[in-house]
Amino acid sequence: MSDKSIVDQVRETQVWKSIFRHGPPNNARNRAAIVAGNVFLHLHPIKLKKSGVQLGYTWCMGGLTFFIFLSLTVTGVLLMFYYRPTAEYAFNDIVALREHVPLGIMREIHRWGAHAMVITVWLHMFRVFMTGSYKPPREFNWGVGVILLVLTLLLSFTGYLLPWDQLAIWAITVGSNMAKATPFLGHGGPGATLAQIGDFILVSDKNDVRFQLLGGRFVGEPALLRFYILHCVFIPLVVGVLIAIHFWRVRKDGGISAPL
Amino acid sequence: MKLEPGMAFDTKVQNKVFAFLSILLLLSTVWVILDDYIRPWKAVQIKALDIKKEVLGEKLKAVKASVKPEEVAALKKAIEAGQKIRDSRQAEVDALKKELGETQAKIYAQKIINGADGSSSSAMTFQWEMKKEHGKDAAAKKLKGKLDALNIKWGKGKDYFKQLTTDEKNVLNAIAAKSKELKLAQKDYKEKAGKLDMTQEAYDSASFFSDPINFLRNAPFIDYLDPTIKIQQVVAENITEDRYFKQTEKVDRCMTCHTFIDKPGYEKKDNPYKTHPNLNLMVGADSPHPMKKTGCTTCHGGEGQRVFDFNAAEHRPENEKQKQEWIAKYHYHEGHKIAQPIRKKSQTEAGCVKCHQGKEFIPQADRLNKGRQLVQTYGCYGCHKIKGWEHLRKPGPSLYKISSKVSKEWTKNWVWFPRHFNPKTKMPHYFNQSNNSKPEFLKKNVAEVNSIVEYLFKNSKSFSPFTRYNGGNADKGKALIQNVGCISCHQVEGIGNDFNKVGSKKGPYLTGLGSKVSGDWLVSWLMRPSHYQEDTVMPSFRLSKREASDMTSYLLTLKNKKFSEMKFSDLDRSVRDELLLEYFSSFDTIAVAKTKLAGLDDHQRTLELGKRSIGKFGCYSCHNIDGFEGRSPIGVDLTNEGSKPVTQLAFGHEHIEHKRDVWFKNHMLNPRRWDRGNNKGFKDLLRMPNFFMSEEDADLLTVFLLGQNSEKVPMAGQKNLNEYEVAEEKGHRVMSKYNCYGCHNIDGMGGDILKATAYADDPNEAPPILAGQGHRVHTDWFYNFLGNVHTIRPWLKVRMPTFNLSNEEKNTIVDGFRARKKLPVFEEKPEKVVWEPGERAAAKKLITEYACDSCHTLGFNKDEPMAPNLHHAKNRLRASWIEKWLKDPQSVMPGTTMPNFFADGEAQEPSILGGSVDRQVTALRKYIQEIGEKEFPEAGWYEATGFKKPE
Amino acid sequence: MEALKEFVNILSGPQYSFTLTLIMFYLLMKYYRIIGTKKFAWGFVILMTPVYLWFMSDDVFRTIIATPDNIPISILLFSVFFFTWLTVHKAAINDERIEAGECPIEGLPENREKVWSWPNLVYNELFVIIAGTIFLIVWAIIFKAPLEEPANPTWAPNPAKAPWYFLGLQEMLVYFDPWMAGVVLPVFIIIGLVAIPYIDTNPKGNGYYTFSERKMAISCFMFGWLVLWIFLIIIGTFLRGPNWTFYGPFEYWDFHKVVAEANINLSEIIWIKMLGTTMPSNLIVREIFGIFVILAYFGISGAMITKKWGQDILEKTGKIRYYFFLFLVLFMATLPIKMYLRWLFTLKYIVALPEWELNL
Amino acid sequence: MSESKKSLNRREFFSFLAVGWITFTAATAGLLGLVFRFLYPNVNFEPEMEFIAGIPGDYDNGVDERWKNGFGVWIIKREGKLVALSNICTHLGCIPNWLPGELKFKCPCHGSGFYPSGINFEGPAPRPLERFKITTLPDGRLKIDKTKKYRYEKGQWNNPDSYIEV
Repeated sequence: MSDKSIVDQVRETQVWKSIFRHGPPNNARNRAAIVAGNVFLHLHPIKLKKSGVQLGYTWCMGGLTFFIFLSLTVTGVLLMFYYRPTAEYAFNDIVALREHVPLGIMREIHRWGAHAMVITVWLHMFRVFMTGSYKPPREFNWGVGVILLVLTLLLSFTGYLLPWDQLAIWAITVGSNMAKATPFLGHGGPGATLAQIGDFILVSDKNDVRFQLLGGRFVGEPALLRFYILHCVFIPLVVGVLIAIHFWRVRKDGGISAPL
Repeated sequence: MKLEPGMAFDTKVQNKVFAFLSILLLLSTVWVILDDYIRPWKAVQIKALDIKKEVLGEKLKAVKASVKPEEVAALKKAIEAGQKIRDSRQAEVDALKKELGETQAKIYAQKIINGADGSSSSAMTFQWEMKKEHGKDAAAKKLKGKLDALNIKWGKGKDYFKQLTTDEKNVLNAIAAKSKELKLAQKDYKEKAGKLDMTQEAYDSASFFSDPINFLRNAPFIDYLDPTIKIQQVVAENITEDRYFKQTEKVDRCMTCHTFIDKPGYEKKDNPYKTHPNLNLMVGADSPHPMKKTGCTTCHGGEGQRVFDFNAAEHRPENEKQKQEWIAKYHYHEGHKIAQPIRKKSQTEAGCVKCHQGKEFIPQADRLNKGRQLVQTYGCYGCHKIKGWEHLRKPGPSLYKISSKVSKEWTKNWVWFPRHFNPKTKMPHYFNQSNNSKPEFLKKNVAEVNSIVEYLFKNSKSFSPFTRYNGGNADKGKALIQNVGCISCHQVEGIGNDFNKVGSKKGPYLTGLGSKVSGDWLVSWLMRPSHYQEDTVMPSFRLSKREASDMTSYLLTLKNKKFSEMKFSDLDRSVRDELLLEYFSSFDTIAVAKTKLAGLDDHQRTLELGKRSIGKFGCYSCHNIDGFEGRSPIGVDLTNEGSKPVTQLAFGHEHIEHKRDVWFKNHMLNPRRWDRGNNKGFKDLLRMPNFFMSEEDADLLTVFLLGQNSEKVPMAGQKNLNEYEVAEEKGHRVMSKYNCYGCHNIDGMGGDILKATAYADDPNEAPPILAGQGHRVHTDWFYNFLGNVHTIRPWLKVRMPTFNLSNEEKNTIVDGFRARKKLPVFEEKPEKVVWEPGERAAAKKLITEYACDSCHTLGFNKDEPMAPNLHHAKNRLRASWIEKWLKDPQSVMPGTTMPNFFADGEAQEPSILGGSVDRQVTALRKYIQEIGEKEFPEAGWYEATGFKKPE
Repeated sequence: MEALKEFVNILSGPQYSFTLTLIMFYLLMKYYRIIGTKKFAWGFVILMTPVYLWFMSDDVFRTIIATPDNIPISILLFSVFFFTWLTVHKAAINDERIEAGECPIEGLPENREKVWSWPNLVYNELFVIIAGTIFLIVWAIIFKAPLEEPANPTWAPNPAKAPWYFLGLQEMLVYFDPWMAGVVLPVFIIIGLVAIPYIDTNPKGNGYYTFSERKMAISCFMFGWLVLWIFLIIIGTFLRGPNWTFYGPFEYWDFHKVVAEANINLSEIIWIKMLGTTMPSNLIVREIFGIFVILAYFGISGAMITKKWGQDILEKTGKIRYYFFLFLVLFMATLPIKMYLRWLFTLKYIVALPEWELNL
Repeated sequence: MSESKKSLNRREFFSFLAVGWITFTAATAGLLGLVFRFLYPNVNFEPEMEFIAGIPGDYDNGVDERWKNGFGVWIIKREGKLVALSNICTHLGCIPNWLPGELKFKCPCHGSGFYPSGINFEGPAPRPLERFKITTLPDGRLKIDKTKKYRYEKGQWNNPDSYIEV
């Protein structure tokens, strides 16, 4: 046995060194290297103002939101193994997730996580407003944040339909009914009656925005598929891109805000 | 404490926080694992194994008792002996084994050679064919030569291979022969004591705890490998779950906990370990509803997919007691928002309906059938549309000629509260109920009743009885009523309790007739009911005037003095006008309404209110009333009532459970209860009348209503009636309409009258049981009989009446009986009986020997007949039935006095026709056909023979 | 006790509870320094805990609160209480310091010091992740996700509610037509939110909690966030039952509860009630008063506000910013104004043009 | 710094961190293990592995194909034995065809051929077809259990569960 400890021996192997290009983070050089050299950690600055790490100031609501988003992605992908977005199977599969699929709380984690994410996003916005962090130079990033908030609500809303129970379709019916009141674009909205050429009705229940959203006149199987695609692919992609922008701009706009 | 520069927190503290949080995370992970792993259904399956062990233990005991230990010992000894013999031949076996090894090696080698040759040959053949096809004859010829050579070689090889395998087989047989004795002994043991071993083995392995491997197989994380404790499920065939947009497969996992539901032997165990109580009908693999095909929730309802614990499946207790038991045992609570919980046990039969459509009565669904019977009895279908019940006639009597039957005063008092007159009436009660007994409402009701009766009598057609009542003998009449068959439809006051057993409800309870109708009307009605009401189902008993007068005389003694002394309040004209104004002003102003009212004279006003009131209460739904033809009934459509969302049932302020079945039951018991505590105006009051139902009836009707639901089953999953069953059902409906079931027990159904003591004691005095009637009689005879009823059994006091049947109805009945036996419409009747030599003489001898003439009138004696006249038999009975009947009368009609001359397949008269049952029966049948060949009776036959002419 | 419950039920009615919320909001803004003290917070907790327990002892209230899908709203409620207090607390301290001529806490040199991300920030993030995981796992184990009957388009559950985060909007539907509550208002909320940084030119208060330096911005935002968003969600979730009828927290959700719904339009009030004539057939003439009221609201009251309070801001921020801001504030105020008009005068629509699906 | 003090410091430094990391790793491993388990469904909807195949009298000598499509089993009666033969080719898992004219099973994928006994004789198949467990129930019906397989080359065809004598 050499007098070096096993930990040190491991640290000196070629494999270890090929992965971690720095020593233990107990000095300035390595602390910088670990953050700069790791693809996940390099989202962070190497150093930041002390107020930026104080929970009392930041509440960590943004970070928590991102974490929940990641959890939702993971649980969501796992749920997709057992879920078929069709009128025949959607409900049965949800029952299966509860009754006999292993790790029976997967759906619960996903659902409650979705609710939690809405709350954390709101609180994040609240905090950012209260510390005036939208002020120059962060105006644009605030705007991105607002869009992300809207997308979070839409993610949650589109996922609400997928269990395909009474709660789901009627919540979506109530929610999507508002789309039919869109001025000029929904058949129940102001101006819809004006959009008519003779007998040819431009805005009716079979061609307005709600129809476009649902793929039908009411919440049926096409709507289920659409909401599934929106929920699992489209909105997450957009959110992912916007999150990248959001984080990038946090760094570029000077990190977490602090008194000038 | 001073921190390092560049540090915001003390790392040591943070490490502690990290350690703390990680421990919490680990704990919650453990919690997840346990939460996921520990599922109540697993405990049920583990306990099931114990119960299985218990049952197997009993079985083992029984098997042990059946096999003697000394016998087992002897068998075992025989095996040992066999083994010894086998061992003594070890050297020979070794030699054979060596030989076998050599042969097998050769087989192996030859297999490879043959394989190569065979596949080369196939390939070459293909090439040769191709060459030849493409005209390359030269190359083909060359190839053919090679191919032939190869095939010869291959053929030899195959032959050699066959020889080798034969050798191998011989050697194997030789080896086997060496242990012949052992095999025999083993076989013997297996046959005689093998069951013991099997049972013992099953018993030993039947506990979860007996095998440590069980724990490993069911351990967390690795319980996917090959668990012994697992969810069981059945995917029903052709029966689907309605997902409104689509149909989806029905998956039932009930058997995960109901482990032995399809296994006999657990009948005495407690749930969930109990065997299904009716394996022959349900669940059993050979029953019409096998579990793997029908599933469980198809009939029972409930969350079949859900298996977590007792509550997940949404069981429902039968009563409060069971509920409390369940709460103690399973922490029972009802789930939230469940589409169809498990039906209460007493309501399970509601689940039959969705698959068994198009049939009035579903065999074995007793409660449901009783419920449906009640729908007919109470006439629910009169006011409520129910799909599939449209063919029924209006439940109440026609009121077209009411004025000639009863008096105005009587009618008013009757409508006001029918039970005052007839305590068993089916007519429901509209007035003086819980929601309209306030004085101001009563006043208005009185005005309405006055007007209704006024309207009815004004619009009544005139009718005069075709004969007059000149008095009769009440005692004779009473006896006639008892005997002639009235009691199969009516209960009659003063006719003893005996007849109440029959419990007839088809016709009204006959009471107080003397205070209701006139003698003239009654005589006329009894003699010819259709004279008064053309479409009545009341049949004619072909009564003579004398008989009818006697019966009338008895019925008129039944008087309701109290009722006839009642005086109905006079019409209060101001109340009437007030009500009319209310009607008139519903769409017009008061002024217009007043003008309208002023335009009517006093009588017109009464009639107007009468008409409107009849419309309001829906009297026309049950009775034919002039002026209301074609009006649709007033009640709610009940076709899908059982699926009505609970929120759409008005519970009012009643403090009862908000559940569908509870609402139904309470609605039956008192339909007006929902108005309690409501401040409603007169015209908004609930109108459904009170039937004074018993709790039992209300329960049964609840089952019926729950069955009327919108659950859909695909055609392939439903019971589809075939042509026979359709014809049978049609026939049944006609027979039900005319209450044939009142007198006749038809293939096990009906025969209420048989319950009366007189008939129960002597079935021979009762109306005949119609078992296999479709097989018994010729269809044309049957048809003619129904149109022209005549006496077949002259000794009977009870009479087959003449019904008011249309030709179509007669045909339907006949066809229904035919379809029950799945027979062709016609069975050929021989024009001329062809005798074999000596057969006729033998037949005549048999008639004498078996003393047929002692009962049947054949032209041999002059006694009062005790059995049907055999001269009619040829045209009436099918030949094949006669033979069947002769061979075993009891099996055709239990309780018949016809003796069996051929019991146990042996003729009682062995000397005739060689004692052959078949030949004797055939001869008798031929004789019966022959004597019926003549036009019977020939003119002058009675006179010539001196026989009594039947009426 | 029953009488008290009855009183709470009445008090929870939208008109009273909204007014109460308004008053509480005013008190929060006015006395934030007192509210922001720890003493007050503890006092509040000590005072409210028995009240909460009392509420929870009621079966009806508990059923509603414990419905799994309503758990997030409870969590939201508690976190909003806590975090609002936290901001107020921090702002109060900072404001005191600023008045004393000191810098805010966040501006202290020791807080401006640069620290290493590793381990300070990364470690904290790990803690949050672990704590979040634990929280989600425990939540998921204790409360099952709801699942009702399979989707059935032939009958709707009563009440049919949107997801809880949209219940504020659904509650607005009581007072506005869908095109307003469901489309225009949300769109303006989003536009307004995005526009905040461009309207608010106040350079102060960037990077620290303060109230006194950003009174206008914070009160406007908090009003919209707490009073018009959170409060309406709570009403919509807990206090709206079948048929979207109001039920007090202790009131059983009786399907047959009937409430008077006799709302009338402004045009009907004026033409029929006040002028005693029939309604003109020309739509514009018929609704002329309503249209005038709307224009007047945005025009005249806008001008008056500008004259009285707005000159200062107008000068500081410029015309476009100012008028856009004014419009947003006035627009936001339409909601409470409409609510009060409904409660006080049973007013249905100010402008009622169902012919054009255009009701205001 | 003395040796002892250093090691003490290290132990102190290590203790909470080590506890933290070990428990954290354990918890993460537990959660990942659950995810691993998550991918094994507890129930499935494929044809059952056990089925009842009527009574022995239902079968004539030769190859019976009635259970081939539903359950992937040939019932073969020859030489007084009834066996349940798998219809999975031992080469690459295709489904061979029964050619009644040639009295052999022929796999369409790579041409393996099998005798009616299940023994391979041509083509690339390395070993005979497999037999499934076949037993008689107390009521005389046959039960076939596809979870238990018997392979010729391992000598398992002598196992009394691999055939029924008729």
